[in-house]
Amino acid sequence: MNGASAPTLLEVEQVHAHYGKSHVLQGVNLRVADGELVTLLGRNGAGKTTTLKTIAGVIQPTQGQIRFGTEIVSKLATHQVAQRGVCLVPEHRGVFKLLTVEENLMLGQRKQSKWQLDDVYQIFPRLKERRSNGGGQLSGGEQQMLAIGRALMNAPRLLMLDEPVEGLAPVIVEEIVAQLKVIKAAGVSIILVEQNLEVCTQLADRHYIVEQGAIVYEGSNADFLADEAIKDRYLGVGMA
Amino acid sequence: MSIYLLQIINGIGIGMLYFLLAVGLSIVFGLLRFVNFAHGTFYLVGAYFCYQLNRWGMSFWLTLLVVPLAVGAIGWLTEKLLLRHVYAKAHEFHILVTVGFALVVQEIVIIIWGPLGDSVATPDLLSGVVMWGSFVYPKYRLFVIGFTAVLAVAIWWILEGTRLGGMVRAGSESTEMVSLLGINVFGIFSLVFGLGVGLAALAGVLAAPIRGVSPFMGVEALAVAFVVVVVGGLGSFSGALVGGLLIGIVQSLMSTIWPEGASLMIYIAMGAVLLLRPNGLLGRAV
Amino acid sequence: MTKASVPGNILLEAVGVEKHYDKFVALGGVDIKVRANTVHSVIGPNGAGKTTLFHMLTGTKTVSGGRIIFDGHDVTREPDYVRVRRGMARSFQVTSLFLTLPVRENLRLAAQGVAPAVALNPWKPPTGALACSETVDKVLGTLGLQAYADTPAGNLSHGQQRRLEVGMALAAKPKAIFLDEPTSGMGIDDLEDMKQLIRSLKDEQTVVLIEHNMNIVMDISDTITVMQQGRVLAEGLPDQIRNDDRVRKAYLGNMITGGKA
Amino acid sequence: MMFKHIQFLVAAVIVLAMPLFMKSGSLASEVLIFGLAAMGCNLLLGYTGLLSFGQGIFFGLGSYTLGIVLTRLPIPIPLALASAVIMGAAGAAIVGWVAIRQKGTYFVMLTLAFSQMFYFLAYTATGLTGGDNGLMDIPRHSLTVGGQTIVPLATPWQYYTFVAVVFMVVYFLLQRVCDSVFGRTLLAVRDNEERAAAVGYNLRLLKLQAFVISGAVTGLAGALHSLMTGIAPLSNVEFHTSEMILVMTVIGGTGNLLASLLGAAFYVLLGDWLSTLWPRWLLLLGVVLMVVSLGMQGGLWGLCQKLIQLVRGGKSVEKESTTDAEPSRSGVKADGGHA
Amino acid sequence: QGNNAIQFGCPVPMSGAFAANGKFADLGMKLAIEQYGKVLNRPLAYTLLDTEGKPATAIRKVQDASQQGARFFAGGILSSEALAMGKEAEKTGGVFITTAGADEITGKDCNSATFRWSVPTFGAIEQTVRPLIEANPKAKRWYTITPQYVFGDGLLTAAKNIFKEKGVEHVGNSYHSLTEKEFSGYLTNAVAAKPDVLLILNFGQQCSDTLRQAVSFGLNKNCIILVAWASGLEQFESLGADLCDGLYFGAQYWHTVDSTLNKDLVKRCNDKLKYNPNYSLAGSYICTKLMIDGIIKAGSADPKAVIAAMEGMKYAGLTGDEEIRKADHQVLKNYYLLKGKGKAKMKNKDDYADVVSSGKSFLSAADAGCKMT
Ligand SMILES: Nc1ncnc2c1ncn2[C@@H]1O[C@H](COP(=O)(O)OP(=O)(O)OP(=O)(O)O)[C@@H](O)[C@H]1O
Ligand SMILES: Nc1ncnc2c1ncn2[C@@H]1O[C@H](COP(=O)(O)OP(=O)(O)OP(=O)(O)O)[C@@H](O)[C@H]1O
Ligand SMILES: CC(C)C[C@H](N)C(=O)O
Ligand SMILES: [Mg+2]
Ligand SMILES: [Mg+2]
Repeated sequence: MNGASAPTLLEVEQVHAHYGKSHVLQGVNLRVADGELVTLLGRNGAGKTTTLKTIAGVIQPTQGQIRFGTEIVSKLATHQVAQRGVCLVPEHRGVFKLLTVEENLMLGQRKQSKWQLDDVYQIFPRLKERRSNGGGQLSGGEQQMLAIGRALMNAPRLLMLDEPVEGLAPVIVEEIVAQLKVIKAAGVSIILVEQNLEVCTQLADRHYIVEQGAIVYEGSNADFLADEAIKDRYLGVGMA
Repeated sequence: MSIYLLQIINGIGIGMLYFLLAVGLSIVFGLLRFVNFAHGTFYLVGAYFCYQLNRWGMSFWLTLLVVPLAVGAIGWLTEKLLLRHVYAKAHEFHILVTVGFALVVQEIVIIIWGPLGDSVATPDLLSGVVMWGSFVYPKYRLFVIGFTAVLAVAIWWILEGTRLGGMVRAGSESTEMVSLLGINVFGIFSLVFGLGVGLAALAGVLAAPIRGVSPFMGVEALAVAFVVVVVGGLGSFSGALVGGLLIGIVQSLMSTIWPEGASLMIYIAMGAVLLLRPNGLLGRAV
Repeated sequence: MTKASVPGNILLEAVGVEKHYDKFVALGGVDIKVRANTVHSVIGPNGAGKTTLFHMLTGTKTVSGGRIIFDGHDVTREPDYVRVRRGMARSFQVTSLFLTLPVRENLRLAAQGVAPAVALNPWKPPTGALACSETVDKVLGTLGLQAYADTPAGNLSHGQQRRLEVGMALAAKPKAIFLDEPTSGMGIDDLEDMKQLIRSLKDEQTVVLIEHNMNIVMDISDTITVMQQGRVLAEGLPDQIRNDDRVRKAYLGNMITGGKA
Repeated sequence: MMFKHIQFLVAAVIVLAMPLFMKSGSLASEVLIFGLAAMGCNLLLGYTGLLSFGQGIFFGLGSYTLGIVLTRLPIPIPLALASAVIMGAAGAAIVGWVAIRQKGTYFVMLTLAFSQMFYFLAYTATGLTGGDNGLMDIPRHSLTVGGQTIVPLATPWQYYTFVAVVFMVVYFLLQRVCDSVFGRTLLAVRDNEERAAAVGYNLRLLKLQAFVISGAVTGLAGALHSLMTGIAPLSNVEFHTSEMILVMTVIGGTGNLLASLLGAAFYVLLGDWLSTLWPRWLLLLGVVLMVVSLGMQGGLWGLCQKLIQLVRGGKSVEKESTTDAEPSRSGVKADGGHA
Repeated sequence: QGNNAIQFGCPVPMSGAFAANGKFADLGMKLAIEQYGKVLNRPLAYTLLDTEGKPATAIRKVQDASQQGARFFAGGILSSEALAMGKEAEKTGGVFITTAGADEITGKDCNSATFRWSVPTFGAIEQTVRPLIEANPKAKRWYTITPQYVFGDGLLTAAKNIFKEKGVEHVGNSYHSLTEKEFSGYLTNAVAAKPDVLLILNFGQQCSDTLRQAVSFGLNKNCIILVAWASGLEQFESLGADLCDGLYFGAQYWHTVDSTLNKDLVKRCNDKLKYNPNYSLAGSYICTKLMIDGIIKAGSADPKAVIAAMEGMKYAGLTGDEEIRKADHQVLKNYYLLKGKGKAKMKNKDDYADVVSSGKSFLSAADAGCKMT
């Protein structure tokens, strides 16, 4: 399916963002259609995370606007944005150390979500085993699973994953990729920030490349795969 | 009946009041990770509200309900308008702002009601004492024990039985992540803060007929509350209960065994507990 | 890689190491021998106990059982800061830096850690020898963070922080360096550099590596230990591991995601 | 480092200026004395991240030691001060040794418990401390060499001069400590204990040494105060003293010594002035405290920095980021506070 | 008031637990200063110094004030601060007069610059415990509650001596710290000791707390309660008439005392402030007045001369004839034993108690241990 045809879910227009004085986002433009999966690629420090945070309302854009569905969300508080179905899994995973695995999950729980506790435990049996562990006592990978599972229970319309398979064992990566496909099939739009190109190219409809806080490339999965030059220039995968 | 037994019973009486005083602090303290040096202030305000309403002829029983609600509301506002803005800062700023707030309120109380304390009449129903043999004990203090016991159960349910508890614990780690889950953290903080100080106010109301009111009761209460919370364990409800009772009983027994050292003993006990059980008797690691 | 065939002497040996968290057994008796000047990788499914094993080996947490011998000393009961003096250094899987301090200062502190006594000197400022400039600059170079030398670590991007994390271990110029998923969160372009870097390390140091990135692990490891459920599942040369069915089932899968995974 | 020298000059200027603007030498002395105490507190709070409610203990120990020594032995003042310094340090060693087993809020509470404990100890040990009356009749003989008065201490301003000299010396020494390897390592401990231990530091030792130094300075301050008032009162070990010292430190701004002098001056002078305006002056003080904690990142010092920035385009600020507690601290730290 | 004004200082706790006493003390001095306005045709001026109840602060403020020319200080509610300031006054060559309790002030720590208007603990006990024992020969068992500091110990020792002399049994004593608020423990002890009389030796807020809790323990029903040193009218106000019904209180001053000066003060006070003077106010008033009279008598504002003039001064005081004893600067005056009455029997809003008895009893300066230098 090609997102281009479907109605637009998210529209980011000329968004700028600062950390104190440092001007990190310098006019980002991107759009995500219903049920579409786009990736955000780029070197370390390019501004991927910042972009996601700005969309989620964690960082207030200093310029430009963000439209989600029909409304402007760029002025809303984080939790209001989230309630509208924008769901961010941060790169540091944001697992609550003081809460048990199950408490962590239940915190994200929403009735209207397609994924409830049992569904998540099905996806990640490991979590079920550690259900009464403190979040702080999970292995790195377990934390990642927990974060994703929690996001699913939060009834996402737009799921934003910041390096979701970072630090996961290959088998788990495959598992997650498979799950993302299912999630996507369920009609959830996804923005994926990921260093792992195979994963990206397997899932994505379109790719954006961020460089110094601006979008420098946009292309369909097919074009991207074809275009070695791009990968070289911005991602330096040439030698890999 | 042996004097020690009497003192233990009396200690329980004191302890339950300490518990009520401290549990609010413990919630706010342990869950919001917020060092609230103004907690005693709400106890103070509670007592004075009760005093004023009684003078206006409101029955003590009614104040028992009205005052906590009123003060809770004030706390709710305070959190919204004042404290919220220092959460992001380091602990020392929490202390600074709450110490300042406590001073302001205390002085306002003095301006309104004067620096002198006053008495609050015990409700007739509870005035007088009960006697079993040599054991004499004020009816009112017995009532306090019973009342707080019932209350304890209610509070426990709110904290453990509802989703609220979990949310706030999470919020105390990372407000950002909680709001990313679509929960309005700050709304919850205000709520819990209101609840916490409401309980302090209730303690104030209950204490008024025993100790009367005085502008400086807040400061004294704070010291006790801290000890209780720390002995029991930050953020631990049952800790506040155990801590309260322990301190109450120690204090009461000491006043027979070694009066000169009664106060000293409390803090020695506290130090000892912290050394043996670093997180307090029932505290989870923070 | 030819080094792999030349068996160096044993630098680190763990015997029957156990770790219990209350009832939960995170490590159920792990034996591992690490030879000097080799890259020894530890892989395994999430939650297998790799990081916990690191905690045990570097003394971040205390063992529930077993013995650890490093460089001829029994270090089982020694706290982490003592083991650092014996020549251990580690990077954390979950980034752990001095966030308000500049990158340079982070590295200087790491370098200074091997002689912690000087840290108690309340008189000499950290200038001259104490600035450890050459070490710091060298590491800054290898990490490509010169541009950020004076930026507080907290203001780095995740990937930049990951690199600094590794740098913290390098700065100590240790005998044995423990890297817990050094490449997690690193850009593809950095992966190759990191790979070269780690490989180059083993000329002077011994590297113990936790990594999920198979193309790194398989390329540069001399020995690979596969863990599962807090025990050693298999140990051997990369090729042996790659073709070990149990390992495939437990961990590698069919590697459709190839590259980074 | 240039910036440090400027700070030192500023301090010197303040010390020299006070006699010109102030009527009371005692008040001026008190400013410097609490300046010292605040610096001691700052070493713990701003550099090591230890929020200590026990400073009053060391302050009190200082006063009592000086009091006991001077009322019982015919020894010169410098010796008495030295003994106070030692006792302050010793007390800090004990308190520290126990307290640093704890982290975060529990550490705070433990120090608080200690300060209460010492209060009641002092209160109960009447023979040594004079109980509630405190130790009285502490003499303040001028410093003489062979009958020759070299440093007169009779009048308040003479005493101020003495205090001023002591202050500048201690300030210099402390600054040196903060810029030393030790001081820099403390900053690391403040930031991330796990990592500090992992790169090889013995946190206990570092924290303990910080405590001892802080205790010594605070003890000295306490001694100087008793020398000024001629008594070592119980109120010096009160919890309130600890609180006051802490508040001064925070108002001034953590992570910088000059800030502590500012904080102390601000608090002492403000308090003194307000108390003449209105019996309910504590209300005003409370308001100020709230404003400071709401308005000023990093207290008065933070304010000054902003001004400096305005004046010379933030040049200095880069340097400061090493010593300044604030930048992006709350923003990035995962534990504690609210990200 | 130009710089030729005669400067007075009123160092009292305006904040902290004794703020109430400070507040009234301030008004007391104000009254006196305004009453005279000018002496030796120099205007009188005074500054209020908030000691926060802390000796060190007290001293520093006294030092500040003296550096600005103040020489005459009346204040110091608490023993500790009073003692400290007395010594400071001597050092800085000023005059200090107080109403605080500790015996040392005119005892072993007496000095040439310090005067004390209030009756020391010895007299306070003599004028309360003794008459009560005589009035109730059957009351043989006494229990005491004592604050742990010189003031309390002074009272306790004096009381014990009378117990011994009168052969009454001291069935127990509870010491408590100055920060204590919870007295139920001590009262439980008291109850268990089955006393005929409960003698309360603490002061101010603590005393009120003790009383409230004692009454709630029903002690007022089955035994006599005596407060040796009450803080007077303000204490009755903060306790309420009904609670005080039938309890005994010792007092330095009572507004109904029948003396010309007191009548005059009560009138001034009511004109100016619309209420009756209480202990703190009256105390501060008379202390200030004594110094002013001293200045007039000496015809000079030189402290040395004023002290000389005050020494041995005999005058018609608030409690009738009073005298400043030269030997130890202690004012010899009456002490009062009051008995509280219920709301029903009160004739006016301040008629909380009747004066049962009154009189002067003092140790000789020598016995008090004062060696003036
Ligand atoms: N403090 C703790 N208390 C209880 N269980 C813990 C604690 N720390 C870790 N665990 C458990 O021990 C097991 C091993 O954790 P460890 O972090 O070593 O896994 P890992 O091999 O590093 O996994 P990953 O590759 O995902 O990092 C996990 O199941 C984890 O839940
Ligand atoms: N809290 C912060 N304060 C100041 N600058 C920051 C902060 N966080 C990130 N930056 C800067 O903003 C730029 C973009 O950071 P961002 O985290 O968005 O990069 P990224 O694309 O996510 O990189 P990575 O792939 O390493 O996660 C980086 O140069 C970083 O130094
Ligand atoms: C005013 C005095 C009678 C009592 C007071 N507490 C004192 O210390 O002296
Ligand atoms: Mg990122
Ligand atoms: Mg791991």
